[in-house]
Amino acid sequence: MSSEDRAERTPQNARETSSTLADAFEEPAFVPYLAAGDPTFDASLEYVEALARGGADVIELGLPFSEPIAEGPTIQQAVVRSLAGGMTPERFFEFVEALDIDVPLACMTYYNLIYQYGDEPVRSFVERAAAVGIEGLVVPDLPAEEADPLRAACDEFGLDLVFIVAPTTAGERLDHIMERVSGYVYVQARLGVTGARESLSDHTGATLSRLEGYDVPKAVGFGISTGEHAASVVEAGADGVIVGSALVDIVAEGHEDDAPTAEIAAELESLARELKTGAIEGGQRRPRPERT
Amino acid sequence: MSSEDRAERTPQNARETSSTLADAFEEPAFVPYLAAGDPTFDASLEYVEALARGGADVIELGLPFSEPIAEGPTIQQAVVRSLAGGMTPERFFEFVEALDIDVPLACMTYYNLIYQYGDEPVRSFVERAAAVGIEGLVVPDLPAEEADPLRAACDEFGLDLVFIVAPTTAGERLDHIMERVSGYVYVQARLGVTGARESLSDHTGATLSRLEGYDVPKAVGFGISTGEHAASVVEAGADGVIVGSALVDIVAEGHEDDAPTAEIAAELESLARELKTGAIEGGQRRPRPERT
Amino acid sequence: TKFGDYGGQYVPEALMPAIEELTDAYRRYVLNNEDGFMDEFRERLADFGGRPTPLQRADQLSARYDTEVYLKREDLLHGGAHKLNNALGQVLLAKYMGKERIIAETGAGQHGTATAMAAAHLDMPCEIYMGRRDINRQRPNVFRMRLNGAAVTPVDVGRGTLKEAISETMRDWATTVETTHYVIGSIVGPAPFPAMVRDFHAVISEEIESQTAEKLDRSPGSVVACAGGGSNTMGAFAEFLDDDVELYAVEAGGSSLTVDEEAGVAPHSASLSTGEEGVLHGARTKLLQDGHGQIMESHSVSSGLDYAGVGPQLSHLVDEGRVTPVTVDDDDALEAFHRLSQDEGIIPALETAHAFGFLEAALGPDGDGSVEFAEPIVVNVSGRGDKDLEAAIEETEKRDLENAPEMEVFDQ
Amino acid sequence: TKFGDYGGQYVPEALMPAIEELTDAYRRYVLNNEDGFMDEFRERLADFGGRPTPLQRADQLSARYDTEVYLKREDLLHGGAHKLNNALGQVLLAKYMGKERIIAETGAGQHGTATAMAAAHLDMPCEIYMGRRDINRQRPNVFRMRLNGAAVTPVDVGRGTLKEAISETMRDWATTVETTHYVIGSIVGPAPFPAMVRDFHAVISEEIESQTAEKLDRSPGSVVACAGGGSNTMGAFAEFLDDDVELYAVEAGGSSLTVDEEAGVAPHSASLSTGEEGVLHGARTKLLQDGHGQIMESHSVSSGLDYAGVGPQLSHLVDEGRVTPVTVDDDDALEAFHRLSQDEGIIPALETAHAFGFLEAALGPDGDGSVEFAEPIVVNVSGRGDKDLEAAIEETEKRDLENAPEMEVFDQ
Repeated sequence: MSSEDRAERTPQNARETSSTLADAFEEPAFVPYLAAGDPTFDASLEYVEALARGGADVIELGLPFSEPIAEGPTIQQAVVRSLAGGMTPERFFEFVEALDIDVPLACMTYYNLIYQYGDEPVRSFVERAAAVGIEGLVVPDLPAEEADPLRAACDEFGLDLVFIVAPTTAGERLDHIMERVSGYVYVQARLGVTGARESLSDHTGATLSRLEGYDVPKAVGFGISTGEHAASVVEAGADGVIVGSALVDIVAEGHEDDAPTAEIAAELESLARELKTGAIEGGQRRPRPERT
Repeated sequence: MSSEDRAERTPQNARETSSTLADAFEEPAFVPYLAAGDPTFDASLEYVEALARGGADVIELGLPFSEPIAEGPTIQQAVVRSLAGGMTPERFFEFVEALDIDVPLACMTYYNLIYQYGDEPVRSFVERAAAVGIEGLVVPDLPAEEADPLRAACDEFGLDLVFIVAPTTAGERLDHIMERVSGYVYVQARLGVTGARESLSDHTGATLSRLEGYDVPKAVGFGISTGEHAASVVEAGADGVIVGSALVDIVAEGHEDDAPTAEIAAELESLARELKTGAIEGGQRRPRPERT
Repeated sequence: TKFGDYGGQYVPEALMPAIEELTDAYRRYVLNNEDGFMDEFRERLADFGGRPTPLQRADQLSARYDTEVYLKREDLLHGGAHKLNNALGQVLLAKYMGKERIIAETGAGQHGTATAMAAAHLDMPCEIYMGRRDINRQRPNVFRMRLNGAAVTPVDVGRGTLKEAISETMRDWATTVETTHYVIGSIVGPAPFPAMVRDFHAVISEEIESQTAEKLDRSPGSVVACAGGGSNTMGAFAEFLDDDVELYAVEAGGSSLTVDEEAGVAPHSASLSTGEEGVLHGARTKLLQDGHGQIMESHSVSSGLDYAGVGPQLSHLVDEGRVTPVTVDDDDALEAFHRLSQDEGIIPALETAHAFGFLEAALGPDGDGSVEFAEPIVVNVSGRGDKDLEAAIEETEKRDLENAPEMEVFDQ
Repeated sequence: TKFGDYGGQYVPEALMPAIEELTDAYRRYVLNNEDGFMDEFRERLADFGGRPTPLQRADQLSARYDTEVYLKREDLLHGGAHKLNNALGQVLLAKYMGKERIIAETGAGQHGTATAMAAAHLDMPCEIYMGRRDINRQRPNVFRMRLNGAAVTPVDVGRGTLKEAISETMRDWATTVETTHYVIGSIVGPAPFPAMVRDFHAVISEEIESQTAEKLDRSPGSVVACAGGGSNTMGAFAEFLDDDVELYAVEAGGSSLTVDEEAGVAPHSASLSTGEEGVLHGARTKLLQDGHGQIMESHSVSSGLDYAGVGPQLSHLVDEGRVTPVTVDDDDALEAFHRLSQDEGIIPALETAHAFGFLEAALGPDGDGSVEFAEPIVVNVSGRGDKDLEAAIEETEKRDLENAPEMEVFDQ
């Protein structure tokens, strides 16, 4: 997608209008994550496009920060590779502009990069993100308590602001978050940091049930690495699955083995397809809820 | 000298009778020191006999102690060699018995060896020393204040007990020492530990003048290494000179160079003669005092 | 939770409930002494830690500078630095909160050793994260932690220093938050840590206040403390914020105050003096960062000052003009290290040496006289230098320092 | 000058005037507080040294042994051991006496570092004699002395350990006695040293007495201290000699209590338990010696206990039945080292660990129950273990100790 499509969008309150991100969850959605520029700008473009071909409904594109406190080893290494390749916020926006896909994008990054960008803390970043066509932001080190300035900027420029809900999130805090979230809510399947796992956490069901009353798509992430994972998460009530480390693993291994970019892209597309198919199957296994 | 000569001597108070050691100072005396058994029992016998031939009037024979706190590096090393060669108090007495000389002997050793020997602390040692023909004791770590038991044992067995007078010794302490000394008084020429020196200390004159009123031969030691040293010390009023490190140096160097025992013995005899000659010359340089 | 605009709680959502729980515990136990927490804390600090630490007149420095210089002897605290004040407070708090496990990060190893000691003392399992590079630089402190029964987990990410260790500890905490307390080692991190850690260390300035009153019948004129994260600094300043006392925070000037943006390296750790506002490790504060907001690798001859951030309250106090930030470079810190060792018989930590380097720069024979200190000057001797012996000697050998002692005593 | 038959002044004549001068100074300044000497000493001990040191309840050990165990925290004194009490006292006394230079011997380096600190603090030139072997075993302490500005002179005679260093220092003193004071490091040597050093350390037991009175409203039941030369021992016992308090002196049992007469080696340092009366380094006392009176090379895993002699007053008190000597071998001392580190968060000196090894042997799960201690038990934590880290780890690796921590954290 080229940036011009949305560059003219006027400031508005995204939560009160339709959301491209939320719309992407009409059917059980597959939301992959890759770090932009991992391991190089050009290869990474191909990888992201492969995910789009593989069926991604939304793509979370990581803008790497030097201190990724919420990430496990897999994504930490992706960050290191991307930074070593010269990734900066400005290059990131160029990356988005250079992407030739038709899938809505969320930018996942840490707050300091958003804060530092441009002349006006927070606002400059969001303005530029909106200009290149980014639909929303995911900021792992920004809890709802500190999010008002970013929420305001996102509202101003029509971006969604995705919050994460953890297994430990409950009560007033959950309400507080759900009042501020837009696009989708990122349901953290288990405690800890990102990373692919053999088996799924059983926190997911409990968290999803706490979220039942909220009318925002629920995307479950942390540990999902196979189509069967995806199916069972969606069966348990999720509107979509977020998959990062399992995909980054493919990039990392390919990079290590010096595999051709096309080969790695093909592998990514194949896993993406498996995950998307899994999500769809999961949806078929449960009585589809009425969407209001 | 064989031990039988004096083995039969009965207990007596040496200070009230004639003293063989004191008698040796009739003319300016040369008092050499060697560590018994340095570097071997047999070689050491020859060295001591060479000193006798060279003109020794009294010989201070060291019984080595593992912690020779009053000795400089030269004699420390002699102690190490002698102990490594198996020297013990009993072997020391055998050494004295094996000596074939006609020069009175003083045993120089540390108090712990005297204290530990035999069944009766102090007394057993003195008894045995007397039996092998030793005329007196010099104990560098035994000040007059602690000397009463040894003084009593020496009196009992007719041995002299030599005390050291240092440049720092004066006043009441000097009296205290001079009341207890017999044989000769060891005048320490300078502060510090034993060791040959290029030049002589100028403390000597002052110490000797403090001792003028006392009727005990004064033998000056610490740092004397040449005939000229000996001469000037005697000229300054000493009744004799004590020389250790300069002689031990010859033993040490010979040992290191693997020189034949006879050669080392000859060198010792030669230095002994120089020192004895120096002492005599020193005596001739001054008006000989009347002995009362 | 804020100091002006600084501070806050910039952490992953998974940690927020723990931080709320901690905030509640801080209020109840620390601020309101519920269940006698503060009484037990103070008693253990006295009996186990060795408080109060002395306030000592520095006879030789007072003569050298022709002014009254006093030393607050935190180097005498158990473990050899002020760090135990905080570590003991937090481990005890974790016990009151029913936590079953302690984690902490450490750079130079001082906070790690303090935490390991406190955890052993209070019978709590303990795991310390430490950068691989720091592990190999700080062997004695690693030994001490292991001897105290703590697990020491190497962090191999990045340069393997404090910054990476903090990030890694936060990751552990995000996983184990329900049973585990993270003992942050300075007045950094998300609220309530900066305030809570300050309160545990405030005993330093409370004692300075009562000791100057008792000995000199007055308050200190100036308080000088080195500042990395800033815990000894705020501990020494806390009671004087509203008083007429000059407060100097001495940062590590490293080898130079310039930066290498390309390499992402700042050859110093002067966040207060040169840093820009940003968000790191849970708080908004002054940071060493590049133009994009990536955190710089900081540097100091003293690994305890070697951190790209600083406590948010200090950032605020500097902006307000209440605290004066100054810098002392590696060379001057080493000279001050030797000066205190030789003149006062106290071998300071290299961190601490920076505080004395500032005195010398201002008041010494070659000083610029730029600062007129109010008397008496109290310098916080935040830690002892035993941990730094090898580093200090190695760094001294690289330089031509006027007062460096010869070290040629060993064989070959 | 005697304790029964023990003690005395067995030194070269050249030293006697200095010893008389010292005896006079001891009487005037120490015993009679002339010119306010003792006031200044106590004040400097407090401000520079960090006195009083705490008396801390050992929670975990008290539980383990089902008895009340308290720790006298001399490890918190400046320098990390009780040694400063004496070093500061003597250096200050030398100043009052008008001496211009300080010399001292050191074995493990603790007395040397304490003396170097005190000399720096009081601006006195200082030279420390140390065996070559000890210099290479105790690098950190050598660094510390040099950093404090002291000269460190290697002693190459013999095995190059404490015994030789003492002899060599006595030689220096015999040369420089008019301007120099020899700071003997324990309650050994010629009178007045044993009494004077005891008096400087007696502050330990004075504090124990007032602290048990204040905390527990009673006296200690038993006092336990390790004994090498015995200065921390007599310091901890001094005030209780006439009271109903059990006193245990724990000596180094080394690898075995047997001796190798041929080699002149005793693989232990248990002079009180196994030694014979003799004269060494100026005093009559119990010694490790062979049948001829030659001094044995002693041995202990703790170099601070590794001495063939012991204070004459302790010899006397043992003969009188007032002090009970016991031994703890290297293995048990190491286990106790790890136990205190892990259970109480205090890494003790290896010397100190012996005292805790005795508790375990008597009261532990595998203890023989042979001793019925009067409660509460006060153990003197004579020093901290930072100086012993390398040695403790090396010695631990040689053995199969139940409670040894894994040390596999480092690279390669």
